[in-house]
Amino acid sequence: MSITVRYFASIREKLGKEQDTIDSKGITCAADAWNRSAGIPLPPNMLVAVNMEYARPDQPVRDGDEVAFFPPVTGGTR
Amino acid sequence: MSITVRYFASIREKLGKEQDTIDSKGITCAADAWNRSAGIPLPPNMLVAVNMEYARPDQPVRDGDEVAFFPPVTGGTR
Amino acid sequence: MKILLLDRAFDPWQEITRHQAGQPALAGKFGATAVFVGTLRDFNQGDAVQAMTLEHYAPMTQKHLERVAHEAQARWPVEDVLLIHRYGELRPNDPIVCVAVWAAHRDSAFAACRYLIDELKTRAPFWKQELTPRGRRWVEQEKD
Amino acid sequence: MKILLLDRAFDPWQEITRHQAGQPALAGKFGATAVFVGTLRDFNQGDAVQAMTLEHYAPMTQKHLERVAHEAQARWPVEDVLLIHRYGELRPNDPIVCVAVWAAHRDSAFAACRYLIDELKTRAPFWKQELTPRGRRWVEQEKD
Repeated sequence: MSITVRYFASIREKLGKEQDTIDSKGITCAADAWNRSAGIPLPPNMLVAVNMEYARPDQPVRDGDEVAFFPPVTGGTR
Repeated sequence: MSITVRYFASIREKLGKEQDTIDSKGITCAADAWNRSAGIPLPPNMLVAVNMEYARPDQPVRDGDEVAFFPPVTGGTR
Repeated sequence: MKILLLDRAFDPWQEITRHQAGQPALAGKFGATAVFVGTLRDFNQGDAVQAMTLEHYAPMTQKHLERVAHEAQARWPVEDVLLIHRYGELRPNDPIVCVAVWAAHRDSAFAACRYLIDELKTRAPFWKQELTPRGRRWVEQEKD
Repeated sequence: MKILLLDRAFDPWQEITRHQAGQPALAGKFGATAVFVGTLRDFNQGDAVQAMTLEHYAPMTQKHLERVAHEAQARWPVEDVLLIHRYGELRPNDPIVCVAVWAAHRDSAFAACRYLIDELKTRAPFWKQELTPRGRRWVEQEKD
């Protein structure tokens, strides 16, 4: 009955953790998972993925899901 | 007192010559050089170069110039 | 189609050579190969860059790269696609990314290659941290 | 900038490797390399192609390639350009042409690469004669 929460890059450093496992009870959307795990308000530019797919903060999540939070991506090259 | 005339690809084969040297007397433009050297009317799609630069058939030419005639180019790749 | 995520330096031209050699059925069928290679520069936003760490979200990266490669093959008539992306510690002049597309004609090859690098750049979950004389910094916004 | 007109088969990836190795001042300065390679297919306009002869007007070709390379460098901020074009007798799967552009950013690299191959294709004085089971034929018009 748990949800995995992952953080990357600057938000991983800021929160001081890269992964968290939270109880799924009372968690209905990605933003709920953030609120329970991170303990600070969700920054407006934070990107969200649910099960490795981009999602909005209000995307429903359920037991067993993996929710990730990360800043804008900077892959590839400019 | 001469002009060099060069032919490439299918027109070279059709005329049976790749290079000709003609007297420059009476030759005022590229088309004159064609008429003296080729002996058939200038085909409408034939490209013309004077001294290695694309030119129109009415481009003036003079002693020492190199005039080339060739079909549409097919370099590079499609 | 091949996708490689590598934590070590790679030579894009050798990888392309190797990939092409491993696809004998391609020989004679493609008229156009378009390639893009992104390489780490030694300067960015006014500072010398001494090194870069590329962090990524591995399973999501793999999924994303597979999806965009399939999308490119659905949108354009291409014969083959090779995508290579580094992660981990990089030095200036190290290749970061390589996109190679084989197609019958050059319009498709260019269009698919451009699409793939743009998708990698704007959507793949990678984050750059540069080491400059002023310390480490996350590259959070890039100008094109 | 380098321009090569070759009457023998070449490996574009080796030529790019060699050119880049010969330009140590480039290292760390370019973030983007865009490459196009045109290769002889074994079929065209419904017929098998067994071989191709590429005739050209040598001094005009050289002049034209130098000019378009300079034009590309004037129009886009590019660091270096390599142009290679075969002539003479080619076999299917032989590379015909290679255009490589090194630039700080990918927009310039792609734009200059595309410009160069389009100029080579539409203006450089080359003519193709294909050998098919039905004999030799001049390729006088090509569909893109």
